[in-house]
Amino acid sequence: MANNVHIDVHHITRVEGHGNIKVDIQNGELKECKLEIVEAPRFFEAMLKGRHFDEAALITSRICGICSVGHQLASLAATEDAFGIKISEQERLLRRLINCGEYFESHVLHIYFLAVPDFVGAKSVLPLVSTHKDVVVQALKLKRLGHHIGDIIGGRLIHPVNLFPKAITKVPSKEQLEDIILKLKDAQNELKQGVKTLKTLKLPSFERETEYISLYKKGEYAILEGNIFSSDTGETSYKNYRDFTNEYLIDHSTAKRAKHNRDSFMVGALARFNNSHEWLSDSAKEAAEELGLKAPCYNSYMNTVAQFVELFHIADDAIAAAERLLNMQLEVEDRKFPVKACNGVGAVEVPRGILYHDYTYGDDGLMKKANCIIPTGQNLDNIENDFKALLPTIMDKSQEEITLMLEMMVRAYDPCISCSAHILTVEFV
Amino acid sequence: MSAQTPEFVITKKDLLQGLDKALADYQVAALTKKDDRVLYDIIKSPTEVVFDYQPTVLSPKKFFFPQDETILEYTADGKISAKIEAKPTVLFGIRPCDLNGFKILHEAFADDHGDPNYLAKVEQTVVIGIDCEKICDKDAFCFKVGSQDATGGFDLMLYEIADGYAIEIATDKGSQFISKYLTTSKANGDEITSCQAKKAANFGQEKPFKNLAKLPELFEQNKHHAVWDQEGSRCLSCGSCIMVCPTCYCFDVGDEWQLNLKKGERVRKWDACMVTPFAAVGSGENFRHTATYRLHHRINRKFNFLMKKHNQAVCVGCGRCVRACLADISPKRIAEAIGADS
Amino acid sequence: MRTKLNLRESDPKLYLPERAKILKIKDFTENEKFFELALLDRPKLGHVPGQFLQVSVLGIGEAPISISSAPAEHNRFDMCVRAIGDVTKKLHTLNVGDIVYIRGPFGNGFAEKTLSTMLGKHLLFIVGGLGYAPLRSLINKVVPERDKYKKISVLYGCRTSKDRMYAHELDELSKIGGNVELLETVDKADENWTGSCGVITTLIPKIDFNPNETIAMVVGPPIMYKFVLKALLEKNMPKENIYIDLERRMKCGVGKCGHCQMEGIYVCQEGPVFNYAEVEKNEELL
Amino acid sequence: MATKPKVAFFDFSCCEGCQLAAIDLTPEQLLDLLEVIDIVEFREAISEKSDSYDIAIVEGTITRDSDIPRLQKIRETAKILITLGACSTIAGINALKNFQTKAEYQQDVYPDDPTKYETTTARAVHEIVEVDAFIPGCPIDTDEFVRVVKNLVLGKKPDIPEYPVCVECKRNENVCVYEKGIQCLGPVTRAGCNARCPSNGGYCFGCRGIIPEPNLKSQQDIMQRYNLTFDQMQEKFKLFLERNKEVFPDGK
Ligand SMILES: Cc1cc2nc3c(=O)[nH]c(=O)nc-3n(C[C@H](O)[C@H](O)[C@H](O)COP(=O)(O)OP(=O)(O)OC[C@H]3O[C@@H](n4cnc5c(N)ncnc54)[C@H](O)[C@@H]3O)c2cc1C
Ligand code: SF4
Ligand code: SF4
Ligand code: SF4
Repeated sequence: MANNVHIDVHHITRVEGHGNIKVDIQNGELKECKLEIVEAPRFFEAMLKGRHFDEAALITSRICGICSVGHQLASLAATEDAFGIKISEQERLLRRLINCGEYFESHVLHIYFLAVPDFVGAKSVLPLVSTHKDVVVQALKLKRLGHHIGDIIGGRLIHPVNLFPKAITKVPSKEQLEDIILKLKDAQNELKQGVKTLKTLKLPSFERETEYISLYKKGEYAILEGNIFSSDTGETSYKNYRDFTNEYLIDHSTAKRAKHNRDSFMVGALARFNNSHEWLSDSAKEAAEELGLKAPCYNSYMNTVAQFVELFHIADDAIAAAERLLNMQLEVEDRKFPVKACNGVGAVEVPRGILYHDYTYGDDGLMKKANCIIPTGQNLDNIENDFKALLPTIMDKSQEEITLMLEMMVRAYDPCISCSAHILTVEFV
Repeated sequence: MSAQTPEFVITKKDLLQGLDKALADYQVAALTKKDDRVLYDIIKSPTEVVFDYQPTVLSPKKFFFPQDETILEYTADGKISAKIEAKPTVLFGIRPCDLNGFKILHEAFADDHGDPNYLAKVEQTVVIGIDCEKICDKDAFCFKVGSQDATGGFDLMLYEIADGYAIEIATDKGSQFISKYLTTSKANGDEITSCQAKKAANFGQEKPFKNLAKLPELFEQNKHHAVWDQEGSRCLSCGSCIMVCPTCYCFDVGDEWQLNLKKGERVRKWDACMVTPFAAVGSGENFRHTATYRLHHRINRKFNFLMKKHNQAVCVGCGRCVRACLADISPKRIAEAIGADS
Repeated sequence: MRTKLNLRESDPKLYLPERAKILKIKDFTENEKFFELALLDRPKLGHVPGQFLQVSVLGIGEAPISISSAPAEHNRFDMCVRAIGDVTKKLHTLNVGDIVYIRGPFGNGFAEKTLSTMLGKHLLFIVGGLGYAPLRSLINKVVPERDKYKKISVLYGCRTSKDRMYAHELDELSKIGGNVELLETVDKADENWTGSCGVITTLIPKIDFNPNETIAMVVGPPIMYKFVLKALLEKNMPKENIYIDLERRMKCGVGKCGHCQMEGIYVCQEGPVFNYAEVEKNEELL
Repeated sequence: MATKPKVAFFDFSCCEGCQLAAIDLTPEQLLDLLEVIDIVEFREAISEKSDSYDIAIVEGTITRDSDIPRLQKIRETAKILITLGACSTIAGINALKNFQTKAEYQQDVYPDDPTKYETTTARAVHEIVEVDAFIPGCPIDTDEFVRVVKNLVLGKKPDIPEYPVCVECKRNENVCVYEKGIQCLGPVTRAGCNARCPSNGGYCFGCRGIIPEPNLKSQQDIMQRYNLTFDQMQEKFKLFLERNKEVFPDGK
């Protein structure tokens, strides 16, 4: 048993952005245990000040490359909430499609490229190119599908070019929609193959119950709209997001943190699954069953599996959306709306959890104040708490093994550290 | 303008049916609508054809001379072959300005060295023109440069008459197309004359430049006219004018290996003499280093250098570059400034 | 029916290059290499002096390069390449036995008609740097037939003695004597250089020529032309007696791509060799 | 290829979208790419780290003085340093904060403890170390990335266009967005993205940087003709072009 453990992982790899893990155990006693976020602060909220409402989504998109669609959708939702804009059915469906693109890219990247190598003892996906070529090819194909959908609906997946408040400025053709459906159906088959791969991964057994927070809409696996739901306290309007994200700064992190009912809470795929699993599509439910994911699940490592299960649901949902669109006469919609001084909130489930944008505009349509709260920031304390629960149970392992298990824990949350290092304004003290 | 004699007339219904029949053997490109624009594109059914002409962004030259075209293919072990692609194509509904443009491009690509890639497409294409009854929009100035009537570049020409079209046959290819695909009836012989009378009335006061034939001389004498700098200083060197022009045909050629470095190809793509690096050479010299020089060059190609060669103004007055130019530069205005009309 | 367009037959091989094998490579200077090549699929190139080839390295690109050897009855020819960009740098990495691909010869060059006007005249070559590459094809043609000319003077200038191209041949040339003379200069002298120093125009006063009986061939970097032409005109040389050889960007070599166009003239077709009198009015000349 | 060049990816302040775009490859492309290069460091995707590499691909803006030594070390180690994307090439969106004073944006974002975290003027990589080639765009275009890497491996120029976006926009047969009353920076912005924004219903906001020899005076006249004031035009340029001295001569 290792009595003294000193772990200092500088720049955790295979995550988005820069973070360090520091653990110090002396004589079997946990002296220090933290996840440091060392990403340079980027001051997005300050940059948004004075910008036109059309640009808010363009700018916030650049907070994070991997959730750029999510940022844009949350940004549009905030702007639309502020100006009181109701979006059309066509718009809603198109957004569901492009969001599906992002989930595919993000979840597949995380599951196959970032998480899986740990389970097969590889340092990265590169060695897998020769040892597990078919899995890599499958992953690339699924990931590419995400980009493909992004290209068609948004001009591209990373920082889409045509998402503006009220309406998208280009609509897909019939052929393009048919093509998306075809490719998604193909992906469904690939995912079924993927279940077999995933089943072979041995996830660490670990349990720590925490508060699970996600968007919630009765009858729906809520992603793009809904209220906030806590496994501890139930449903609340999304407008009250601040109750859930009491942000505070701590010394070792450029990202702000959040807490609600307990010391910390969890957002992301596992939280969504725990709160909304009954509305998953049938194929997703089957996959969950086969992979042994049952609600409520208190093993954070299972977040990766929950993501995989979500892909089934997302694919089904996107096919349904595309089929609806095929039966509609798509037209680029008018984007005009009255401009006034206003405030609004957008809350969207991005792959890593709930993302909030909160904007205040002046009567000239320019941003007065912005506040964006990203999921990784919300999860950070929960990760540290998981560390604290996990460490005493694995003290008998070697330092390398302990490090790996901690790194795997961080990766399981699929943190997006570049996002979290963007900043939050604390208003309304 | 000498009146042409039509040999046949065809009803619009028969014409559409003919096109439908031709779709079995040809890819058919025609004026059509896509998103919120009108353009020449491959159609799947004649119902997609737009008959009411509106100027397109690109000219139909793209069917003979595409934006990108592979001209060579090779492998790492040294196998090399010319790639010449052409499909049986019908270009339907091309207007006089663009037909005159075709004539110039055909001559240019056949000149001295017959360009195989271009000419293969010409060979496989049946061009069916439609005459313009009226001026299409405010930027067009075909009538200024003698291009309102097509002088070549087509196989069949259609003139609108009540309930259909009178057909002028220009080539054997054209008459074969009629006999294979079109149900026609005999023409009286005066249809085109009356069409042209109507056209003349519609064009009214819009007459060719007084000094049309003397343009090369005028441009030669006015190399240093103030207009060059007036217009050139506004030029963004964005190349838009060239991309849209039916008679611009400069190109760049580049080689590209596939990523595996096993196969490669040589591609030619549209280039633009208005963009800054066009005339730069290895030693670092740029022979046309200002926008004014470049503008001078482009406009002189149209009204001087190449006009001498083709015996016709090489600007066909379609107005596309005028519409495309954000800096509002117009060949017509330049020609007028150097005395084309006085 | 209207008159049909009279279109030239298509040439299916217009853009398809043929193979040439590298037989010999010599380093001239740091940036210039000499290549001797042999055609593999034809008995001879069949060029006239001053013509050029489009030389390809597959996957890299194509560049116009002058034929540097005199017309010959065999399949071999020379070129000299300065490494400047993609193709030329790649050419420098090739080895004896490697294959390059060529199209051509292109351009007018010094055709029979031009050459015949030179007979009996004093030939004055004024060459700067890499300009020796294209002119060598003519120099190496006329020097062996020197009796047919009144005199042959070669003025050659380059940056330093290290930049002398074909140094060995220049030395040979200087030894011929009789009606063949070679004058050299460098921009910057170093310890190995005992000859003149200064720009090439400083050599012009050193030769004795009757401007009406002399034909000048000028090739060099763009900047050189201005000064040399001025010096020759000051000596009252008739413009008809001056030939220049120009460099332009070229992508096709067959008068289509438009890059080499100089006002109305396609350099690849009507040039690269020009009689100065015919083009002096062209404002894009220099 | 005798030996495969070793390629390492590094990131500074950015969204890491360009790295994602760089690996948005088809399976064939990835396998082919790995035939010609050896990826030795790519923190976002692999755990390996390396001290020796031939080509360093650098993403992100320099926003902290403490980043400079790391960047310098990369420069010293690499034979070729390429910037990846707008952030490292022209300082990108991160330089938007430069229009405010440091005190302002720090106060705005961390009102409790404004100076807690280190930050400074956002700068492009070339402002600090020499850059051999750049791949512009926010994010980069995957095909362009593949082409540049391939060209470098072959010893060719990276081949980034020097003409503006309008060329590609017109090739795609778009109706110019100015006709719809939307302003676009296409006429002065470097092409290579296949005019992605205007072709997809957006407008160009200059993420690829300004072309060499832009006619800014004319661009300004155009915008004025379309009823934009000088200030509004400057606003458009602000998103990505703070570091461009032609556009913002008084920049930091
Ligand atoms: C008739 C003729 C004969 C010639 N004879 C010879 C000869 O015998 N020997 C010889 O060495 N050279 C000769 N040259 C010059 C030679 O053709 C050029 O140096 C060559 O084309 C360079 O090709 P490259 O692919 O190596 O360079 P490239 O990669 O094409 O680039 C070379 C340079 O050209 C410029 N350039 C290229 N592309 C662009 C662009 N897109 N934008 C801006 N600038 C660009 C740049 O300055 C660049 O550094 C001749 C040229 C002509 C026209
Ligand atoms: S003339 Fe107009 S369209 Fe042509 S390059 Fe200049 S600015 Fe662009
Ligand atoms: S939309 Fe923009 S890029 Fe396209 S032509 Fe117009 S100005 Fe140029
Ligand atoms: S069009 Fe402009 S903003 Fe859009 S990708 Fe291209 S350069 Fe960037």
